[in-house]
Amino acid sequence: MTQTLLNLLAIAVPLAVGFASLFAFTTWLERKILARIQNRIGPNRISLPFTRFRRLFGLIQPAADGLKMLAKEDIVPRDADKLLHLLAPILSLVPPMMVLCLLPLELPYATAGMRALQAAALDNAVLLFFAITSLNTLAVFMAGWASRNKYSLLGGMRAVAQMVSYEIPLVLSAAVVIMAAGGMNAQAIVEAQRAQWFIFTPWGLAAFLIFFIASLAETNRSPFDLPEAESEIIAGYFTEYSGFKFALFFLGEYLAIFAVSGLAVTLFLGGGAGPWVAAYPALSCVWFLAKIFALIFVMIWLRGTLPRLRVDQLMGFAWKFLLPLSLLNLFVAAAALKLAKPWLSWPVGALVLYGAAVALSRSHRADAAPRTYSYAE
Amino acid sequence: MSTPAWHEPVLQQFPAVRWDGAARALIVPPELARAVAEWLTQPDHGAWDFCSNVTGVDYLPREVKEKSKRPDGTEEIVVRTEPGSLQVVYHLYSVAQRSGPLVLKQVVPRQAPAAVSLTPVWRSCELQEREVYDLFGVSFEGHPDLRRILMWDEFTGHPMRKDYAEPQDYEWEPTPHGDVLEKHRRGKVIIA
Amino acid sequence: MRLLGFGILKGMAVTLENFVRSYFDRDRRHHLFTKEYAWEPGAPAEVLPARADTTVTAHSRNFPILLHDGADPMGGIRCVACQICERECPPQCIYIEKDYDEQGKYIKRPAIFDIDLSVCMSCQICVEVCPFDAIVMDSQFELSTANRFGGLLQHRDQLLKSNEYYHRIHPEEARARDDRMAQEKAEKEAKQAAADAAKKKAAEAKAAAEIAAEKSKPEPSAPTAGGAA
Amino acid sequence: MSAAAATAAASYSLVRQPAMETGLLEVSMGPHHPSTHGVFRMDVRLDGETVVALKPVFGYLHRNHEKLAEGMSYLASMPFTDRLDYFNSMTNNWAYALAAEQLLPIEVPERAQYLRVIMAELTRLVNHTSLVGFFLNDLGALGTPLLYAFRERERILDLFEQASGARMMCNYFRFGGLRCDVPEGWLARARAVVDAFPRFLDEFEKLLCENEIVLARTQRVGVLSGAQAVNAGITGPMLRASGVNYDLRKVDRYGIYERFAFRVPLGSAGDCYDRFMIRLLEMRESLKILDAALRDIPTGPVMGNAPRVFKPAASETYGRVESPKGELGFYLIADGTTKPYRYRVRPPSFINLTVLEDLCVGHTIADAVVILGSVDIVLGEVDR
Repeated sequence: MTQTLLNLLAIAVPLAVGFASLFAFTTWLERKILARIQNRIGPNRISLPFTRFRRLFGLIQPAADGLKMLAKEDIVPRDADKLLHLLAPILSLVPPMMVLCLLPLELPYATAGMRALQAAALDNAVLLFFAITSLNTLAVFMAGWASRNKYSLLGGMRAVAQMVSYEIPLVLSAAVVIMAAGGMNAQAIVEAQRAQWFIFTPWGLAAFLIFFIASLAETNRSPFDLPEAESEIIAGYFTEYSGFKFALFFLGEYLAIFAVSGLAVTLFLGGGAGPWVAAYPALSCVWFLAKIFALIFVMIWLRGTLPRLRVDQLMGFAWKFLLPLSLLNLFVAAAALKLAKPWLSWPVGALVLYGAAVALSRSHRADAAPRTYSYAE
Repeated sequence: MSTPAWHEPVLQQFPAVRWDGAARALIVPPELARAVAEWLTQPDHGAWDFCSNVTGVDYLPREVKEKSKRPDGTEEIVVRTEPGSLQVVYHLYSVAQRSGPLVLKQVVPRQAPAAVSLTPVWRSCELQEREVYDLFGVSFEGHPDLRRILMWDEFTGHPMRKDYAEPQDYEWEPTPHGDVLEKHRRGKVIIA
Repeated sequence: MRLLGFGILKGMAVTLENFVRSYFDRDRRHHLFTKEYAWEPGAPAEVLPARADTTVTAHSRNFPILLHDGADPMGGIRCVACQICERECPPQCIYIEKDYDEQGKYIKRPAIFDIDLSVCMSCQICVEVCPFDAIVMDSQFELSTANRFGGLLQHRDQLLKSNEYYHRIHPEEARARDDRMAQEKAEKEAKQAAADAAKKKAAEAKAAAEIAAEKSKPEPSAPTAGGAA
Repeated sequence: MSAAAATAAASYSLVRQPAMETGLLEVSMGPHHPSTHGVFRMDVRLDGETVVALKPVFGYLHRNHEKLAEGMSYLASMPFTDRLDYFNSMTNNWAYALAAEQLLPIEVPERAQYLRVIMAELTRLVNHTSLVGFFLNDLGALGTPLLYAFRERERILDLFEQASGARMMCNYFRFGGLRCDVPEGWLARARAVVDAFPRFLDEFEKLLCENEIVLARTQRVGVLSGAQAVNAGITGPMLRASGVNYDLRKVDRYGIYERFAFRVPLGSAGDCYDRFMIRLLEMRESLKILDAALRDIPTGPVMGNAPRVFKPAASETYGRVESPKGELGFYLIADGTTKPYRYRVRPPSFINLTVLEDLCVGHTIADAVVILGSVDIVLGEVDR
């Protein structure tokens, strides 16, 4: 019993601490990448106190930000629903922290006993993942409702609509992998990709793209950051949050990004697989994180490029584009998996999916197109 | 700079309209303003489709000294008070014919000034007439939404009038010299 | 009809290019435009920075200062307290009082010359209207003070700067101003000299005429030394 | 934390609602809002996210510029015009100088005429770059287009600083010319900026003009018809986006604009996308003017034979220029003294807001922000 408890702690504590510190690093990374995209330098001032490290590329910036957040006054609006206002940031943090345990991270020091204890070894890990992450919606709506602010309320409503809608393509595209792997055990899914990552199949690629787009919407990342659309509704559901509660939302958001990117890596990118893993098993963990950060880089890159969608367009995109496509993809995957001649799966699968995407985008986009202009002399 | 005689057809059509040669403006009686405006927008009457600028001008009553000859031949200086007036000035252009400006003026008395809104004819007057209402106190009959625009609703007075006196302690910012220092000396302000 | 997302990819190529090339933008002209520190040299080399550690250029203007010639600020003050700038200043931030000596005679300099920097809007109308080239624009901008009212009220002695300082901050403009002043002075002197010469000539002519008149007169009298004038 | 939770729990009570009700949501957007471009307020009534009514509220930045100007000499108002539309101080200066020069004709020397055109067109570049940047910011592009735009704006502001001493509050024009000549080498530096500018435009167009999200967000949003635009006094790029060919540089031919070959881009749909694209296209035309002006500029004086005291005879005039935001006019009444009897600014961005409600009603709140962005307002000018 004690041994089990210790094993559990040995798994859970590094995950919680490790990802929380990765959060700090990611905020720095995001600011730095965005800055470079925008011809700027980004954070570069904060030095390590009492040392000769004066600049350190601004790596100490997150610590300064954290201190600032902690030192700020906690303001609760007078008419707010105080209990919900307090609970919302906590609730926004709990689900992503829980689902981090579901990732099939092969901790280098893990014994077989520990591994068996990992949540990723659950037979329905993927299902549990979606079940838990959907709780996030509740937290966001709680925040929006409890703040008693019209912008917050609008943000909360947007979030509910968006998260509920995008969960469907998210789950459907994951279902493709479950079909291929024949189970929902995360470790088994990784195992099934030993020969070929699922992203290297036509249906896998399509599912990955759908999954990635839907996960952007699930985590409120640009271009789907409507619930916190700054230029429209100030900060959306966390308009009325300050100080540490604000930081908790922030932390929860980033942990959700880790979690959903981790799931994408598990489902499509072969988990911890990579060169030299056979020789040095410890590398598996590194590869896993590296893949997560590759996805996060793309997310940041998108954020640095794209404007935001509008509410109706956002919903239309989920229901009229992603959903039909992911449904079709289920059939394509089923057919490809049963195909007598596997080499046919690429041309046929790609053709069907691309054709469907073009047809759908044509019906979706209507007449939006670049224009030519006339001139008067 | 000579401008073409765009005003002449108006004078022919509306005998009550006067032409002020010095200001190069048509003086339109308020009760006629709507009709004149609508007539002017017609394509064959100049197509004045674009009302660029609307503003007010305040003329205070002023004393005019005039020499007049008495019947016995001696000269006498008569001091006469010319009543002040508020003018609402419209600058019209024609986008279609690329002509302009044609200046229209509604002259109203300074006491209870009431002009006629030309917003129904030219939408561009909407905010500008509200501004004239706000800053000059001219009320516009037929304006869809006549409220204060730049000053706040509780404000009293019309600051662009020439006789507007600034309230004594209204929103002033202490600065270190001049009348502020003077106020400071009188103990009204404490300058850090 | 293209697939949804091609335009997005095109845009992403642009941002990626900027991201990558920002690490190779040696001269920091395009892909890494922002300066890491404000005092990094960044202005084009042709524009002289007034001070080595700022981005203030030789053309920047900020707040007015009073000029004096020579080393003694009050000895060489150019301002004669004519109050034209005070009158013309759009936001009315200049405050001048004339200086008088013990006899109550106006000596051409200001007793008080205050500029309220919290009001001044750096428009340099005062510089333009000044007939004596006494007031020019400074480029100093580090003027923060803990005292909101008194601290931003600059007095005569704070405002007085030497012409050399002016040459240091705005070399081109200062040179042009000095040239113009020298020219005006030369013109004035030439005019004065011409006037003097004319006066002298007239006096000489008068004296000559007097002498001639004397000579023609029979009895001699003591001629006044008109030529000495 | 637990103590806080306990107190929170103590103060907690269930919210009872007798029956489900639906109603309109009234939101006061502004005066402190990230996307109102200053202290501007829109009282918006929403049905869900759809705008049902929208009332603009003005005056938070009102300083009665006109009254101030009536109390000071003609010249002293010049620096105050900088502060009207603080992005375009050069064109504001020009409009005022133009009106004043109509009151008291002063011959403007050739070099000054050229420099005026150069400054005005550089200002147009400054304004339009900032506008397209801010517009995309309103669309939710996190700063990237804005910072690209500001990168270019920075280069032009450096030019302004070298010419006039200030980056934004230039105060450079005078009745009858310019305050001073540009420093040595300035024309070459301006030439370098102008030559490098198309690169930015290309980059910018590649970045976002074909972006599906931009297209979907801006096309058929906030449609303004040409007739409605003219009637509502809309001017500038917003009018031309509605397809009305009315550019004062072509109509009035003030300054020396008739010497330059440039075209006026016209929109067809009159929606936000057209308003955005017209500005991008106008920049290319401005570059043509700049190119020719920098090539042909003669040497000579920059100040005409202006009287030392500007004291026009009693008369009135209305002078207008094509400012980047629209028709900027100055209505001046002189009474024979050194101060204007009446001084009136016709602010384009104020009058362009006349149709704001019409454009926004029926669209969502997110579109309202975009439409406001496409109108291009500066509160210094709106509230004066």
